Amino acid sequence: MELFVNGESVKTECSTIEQLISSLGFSPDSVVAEVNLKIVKKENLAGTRLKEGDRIELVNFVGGG
Amino acid sequence: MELFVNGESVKTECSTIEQLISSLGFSPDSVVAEVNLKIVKKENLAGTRLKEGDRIELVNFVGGG
Amino acid sequence: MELFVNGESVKTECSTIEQLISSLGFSPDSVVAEVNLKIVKKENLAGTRLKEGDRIELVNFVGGG
Amino acid sequence: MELFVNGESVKTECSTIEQLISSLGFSPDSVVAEVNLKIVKKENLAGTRLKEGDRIELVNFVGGG
Amino acid sequence: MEDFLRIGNIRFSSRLLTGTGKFSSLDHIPQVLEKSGSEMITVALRRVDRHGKNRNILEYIPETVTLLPNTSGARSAQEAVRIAELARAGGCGDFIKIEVIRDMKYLMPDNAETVKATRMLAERGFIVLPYMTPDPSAAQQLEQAGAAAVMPLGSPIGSNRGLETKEMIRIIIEMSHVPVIVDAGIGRPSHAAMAMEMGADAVLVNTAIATSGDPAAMAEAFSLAVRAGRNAFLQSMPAKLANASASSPLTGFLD
Amino acid sequence: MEDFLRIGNIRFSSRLLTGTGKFSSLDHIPQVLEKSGSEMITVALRRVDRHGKNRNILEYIPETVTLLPNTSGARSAQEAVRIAELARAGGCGDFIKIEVIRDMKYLMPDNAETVKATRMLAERGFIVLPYMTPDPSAAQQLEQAGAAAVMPLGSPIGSNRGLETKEMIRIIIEMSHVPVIVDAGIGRPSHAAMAMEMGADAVLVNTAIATSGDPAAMAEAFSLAVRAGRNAFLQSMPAKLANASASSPLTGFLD
Amino acid sequence: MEDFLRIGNIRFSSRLLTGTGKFSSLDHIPQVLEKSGSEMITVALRRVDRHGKNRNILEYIPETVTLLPNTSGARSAQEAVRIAELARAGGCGDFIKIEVIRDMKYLMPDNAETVKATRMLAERGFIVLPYMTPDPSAAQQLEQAGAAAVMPLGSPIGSNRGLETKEMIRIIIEMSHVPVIVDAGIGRPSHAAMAMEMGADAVLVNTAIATSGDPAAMAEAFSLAVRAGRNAFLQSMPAKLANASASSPLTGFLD
Amino acid sequence: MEDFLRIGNIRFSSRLLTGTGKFSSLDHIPQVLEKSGSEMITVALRRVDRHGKNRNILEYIPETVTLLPNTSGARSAQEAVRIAELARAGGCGDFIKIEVIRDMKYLMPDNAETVKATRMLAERGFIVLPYMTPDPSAAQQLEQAGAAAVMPLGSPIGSNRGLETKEMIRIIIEMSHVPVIVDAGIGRPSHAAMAMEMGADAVLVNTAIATSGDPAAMAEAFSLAVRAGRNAFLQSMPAKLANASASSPLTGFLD
Repeated sequence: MELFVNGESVKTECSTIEQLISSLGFSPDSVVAEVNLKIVKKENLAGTRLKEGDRIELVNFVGGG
Repeated sequence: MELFVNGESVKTECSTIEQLISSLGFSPDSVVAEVNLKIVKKENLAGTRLKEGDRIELVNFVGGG
Repeated sequence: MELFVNGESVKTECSTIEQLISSLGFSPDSVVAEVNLKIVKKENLAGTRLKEGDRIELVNFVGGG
Repeated sequence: MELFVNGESVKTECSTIEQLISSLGFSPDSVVAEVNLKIVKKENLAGTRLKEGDRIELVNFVGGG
Repeated sequence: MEDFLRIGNIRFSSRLLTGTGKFSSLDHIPQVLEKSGSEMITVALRRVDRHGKNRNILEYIPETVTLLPNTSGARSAQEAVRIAELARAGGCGDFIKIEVIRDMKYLMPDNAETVKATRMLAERGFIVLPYMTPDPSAAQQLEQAGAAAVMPLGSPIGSNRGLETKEMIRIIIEMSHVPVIVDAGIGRPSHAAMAMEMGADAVLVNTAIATSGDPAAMAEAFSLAVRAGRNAFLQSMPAKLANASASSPLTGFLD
Repeated sequence: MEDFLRIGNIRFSSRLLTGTGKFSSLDHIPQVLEKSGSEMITVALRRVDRHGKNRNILEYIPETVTLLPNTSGARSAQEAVRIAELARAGGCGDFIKIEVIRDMKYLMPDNAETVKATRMLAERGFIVLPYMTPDPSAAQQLEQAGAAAVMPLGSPIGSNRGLETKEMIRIIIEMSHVPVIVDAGIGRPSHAAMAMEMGADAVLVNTAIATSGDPAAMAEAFSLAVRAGRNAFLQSMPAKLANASASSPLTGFLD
Repeated sequence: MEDFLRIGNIRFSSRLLTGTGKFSSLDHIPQVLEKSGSEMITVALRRVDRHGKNRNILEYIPETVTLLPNTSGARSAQEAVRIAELARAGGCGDFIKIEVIRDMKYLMPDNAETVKATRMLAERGFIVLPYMTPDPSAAQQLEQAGAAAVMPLGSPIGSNRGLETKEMIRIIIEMSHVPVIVDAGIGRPSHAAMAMEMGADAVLVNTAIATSGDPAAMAEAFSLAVRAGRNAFLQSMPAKLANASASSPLTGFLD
Repeated sequence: MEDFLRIGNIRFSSRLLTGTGKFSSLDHIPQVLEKSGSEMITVALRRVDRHGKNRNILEYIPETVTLLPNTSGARSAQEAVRIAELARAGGCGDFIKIEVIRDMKYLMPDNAETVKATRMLAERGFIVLPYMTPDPSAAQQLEQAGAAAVMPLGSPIGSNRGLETKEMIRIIIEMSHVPVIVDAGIGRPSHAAMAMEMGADAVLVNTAIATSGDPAAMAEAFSLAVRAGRNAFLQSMPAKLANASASSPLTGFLD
């Protein structure tokens, strides 16, 4: 399945957003996800299924002033 | 005829705005007039007739920074 | 006997500088004395005898910045 | 004859201070001379004779603030 | 060498704008204009005073001087537009200084309403000079809205405290594509010179001239200071140094 | 109205003193004097340069301008006296600017030696203008020692940083019975104007003129600024206010 | 005596806000928080770095410290709202520092967009702390739009130049009904103390701590300075005097 | 890490010196010392007041605090020596703060007499701390005369105007081989912090503490500020920048 993660094309076998986050090496706890411009709540990460062509944003907190 | 000049009630016999300005002691050249919120051009002061209850603003230039 | 204490004439029966200080209401511990422009050490206050016409300065510490 | 001009040894045939100044390429008008720590007045430049070993200072005006 | 200030379609030789407020007598105005060489002067607009003297301030201003009516008294963009239209109908030309002020203690202009007023008046063909609180982003917005120049304040109007907002004005000057005229708070000739040295295109001085003991002499002083600061800016002044640098030779006298 | 600066027995119309140091070419000097109207200019004295060009700096200075030789290079009062006598023998007249400096980094004058030199030179009939670190007590001592004027520095020489010592200079001006000439550190016309507005009797500017791209134009700029500041001082400028004070009527437009 | 800073529904004992940007190592953060006693700290939000280290910054911040995510990177109110919602979904709570910046040189916030963002986010239940260019009218508008505090800048972010906008901030403090937190440009403890002495409710310091040789020691220094300035403000400091006023008896010693 | 101030043969942990002048009640003094941690405090000497209360000020000062009697009232070096000897005979130890003042309006110390007094008192075995007008050459002379520290003033005594002489003090600090203690004019904690950030070794604060509403609280505020400034100095604060430098990543949020 092909997705667009943070603007780049990614091919994946993951079926949920939570799996995708883990497969990229992040802890789902530390990442916020948007699927097709809608924010996914933490408690829904495991239940949100991916579809071909989904546009996904994954962001996390970094240092800032 | 009763008019409202700069917010105050004024009784007058004048029939034009130009006459009104002169009757108040001003030179029509130095005053700008609004009748019922519409500005009266200088060249129309003589031709603008007054009607009962007109709301008239008369302003002029003063010192300012 | 007449002395000059801090510029003012004073009549006294005291025979030593220590007695004079006490008689004026001060503790000898808290006052520094000059007799005829010579400083009297603390330990000599009791032994320094007064003579007619001595010029005495008595100073103490006060608030200052 | 050997002189010391501005701290440096100079051999010269000049017999007056005025000649010395000219021989060094300066106009006597623009230079002030000291011979053995005494200032030579302008009018005495021509009449001041040099002697072996004289210590001479020649100064002039330069830019300054 | 020619060094003109251009605003709208007019070229000005003088970079000192003056004002007509606060004079003890209107008779000072022609002398101030003459001594200062100022070519643009502000006026305000108010309801006629039916019970006072009716002296026409415009009679004190030579025809060669550009009038810059202001919108003082406006509390909103809408009111500023109304005042501007009345001023234009009064024959004062197309120049307008926008003032929209709601804060009656420090008299700081409201930039948001001022941007709106600038857009509306530029669309109606005015040459718009907005008076503003010195905020670089707002200056950009005024420029985009059609301002012919921007007029950031140096310190609160009439306070004579000089360029308290200097660092903001410096950024505005650097970013601006239209002339920057420092207005308000310029109380001394040195303030005016400093603004010009920083690269301001002009300054507006009213209170410090009008309330001085001799307005014409003070106007001339400001005029000299503006020329001094402008000339220095054009020559690009030497840099400030952390240490000293001798102006005479550094050697000991007989070393 | 006449407003002269009097030093020694001479009256000066100009309150801008200039210097001859640091010019890229001596040819700038006559232009600087002409454009600035300066009537007094400093020179230094050094051993002749036997291997360089021998251009006589005095030829660049018109006879009508008063020469003010300085004692730069002096490390003590004694040396200052020697230099002063040489300068007088050179036909420069009786004016002398005392400089005694031991600190070779910030070039701050040594006030204690300067007081001594002032006393010695005043007794020898010189018109003495001592350059000083701005200390009010030292200024009093210089005056008592016979100084014809005092010359406190604004900031380290050549630094162009302006009046960093402003508050000390203000006290010196208030206390002084002889003219106060602010010397050193004046890098911009606004600095010169500010000194004059504070009541300084004159300023001396050298580096900022000599090292600018166009010395004659910069000299003129400083001259304008000095006149601006002086005029403002004479008019007694209006006070600074804590709040704003409207220059247009404060009422809403149609209130 | 208790002297709390209240923002939203939270009471803070510390009036020093810190930030997480620019540290050479995240390991400094817990020490900085401990030494400074800071109870609120900013973080930013960015796309995950798929190729870098994945260290979770939140792990360096104790639970007792309130997180203040910022909307850095936003060029418009709309983008700021999107970032704020992502931050809240990330479990950071309801506090949000709005930053909307279009000027990439001086990084001055855009007040007009910031007012819009404040209104939108306040309506969505955020505790909104807008970072702003210090314009008193804009501060009023932010307050009316629902800001829980306003954060005017002292000088350009990261410049360490202190309170260049002091006089505008003074007016904002006087007019404001919500806490005023001076943000940006505070480079030295004396700057922080001065802000607090003027009546600011808090300051935010990031660059000066994070880029110092010993961030924890510098954080402690700022914390001391904030307390010093706050205490002095609460005691209402004595006034500045034009002349001197002796601290010892003024008489001569034996008069 | 230990960071002591050493004067004479004594090590001080605190870099805040206090004074005993101007308190509404002497009962404040012990609290001020306790809250500030100050370890050295000034006192003055005067003829006993035969008609007033005879409270011994020394009873309000713990034995662990070093007494620093001043020579206030002295108009010459000779008088200063006499006062110093009386103070020593009074059991106050060898420390002496020299004050020689002739100017009764601005109370500026007379540096020339102060140098003389310093030499005389150092030869008599005193630990001499001269109060001075900030002149770098005079500071050098004081050091050579045997001063154990130098005490340049920030602004006229009691004026609370802060470091008006900052640039002169900066040079004195750079050149000095003995501790530099900024005395006089420090009216706010931010002034004290600034002096310490510049590298001053200590500050003396009297008026601002003694005349505040709550002297003990104000003393604590100054103590915090001194520590803040000292710590920052030791960490070498980051430099000031001409432009901005982002503390959050500079990219747009989703770039």
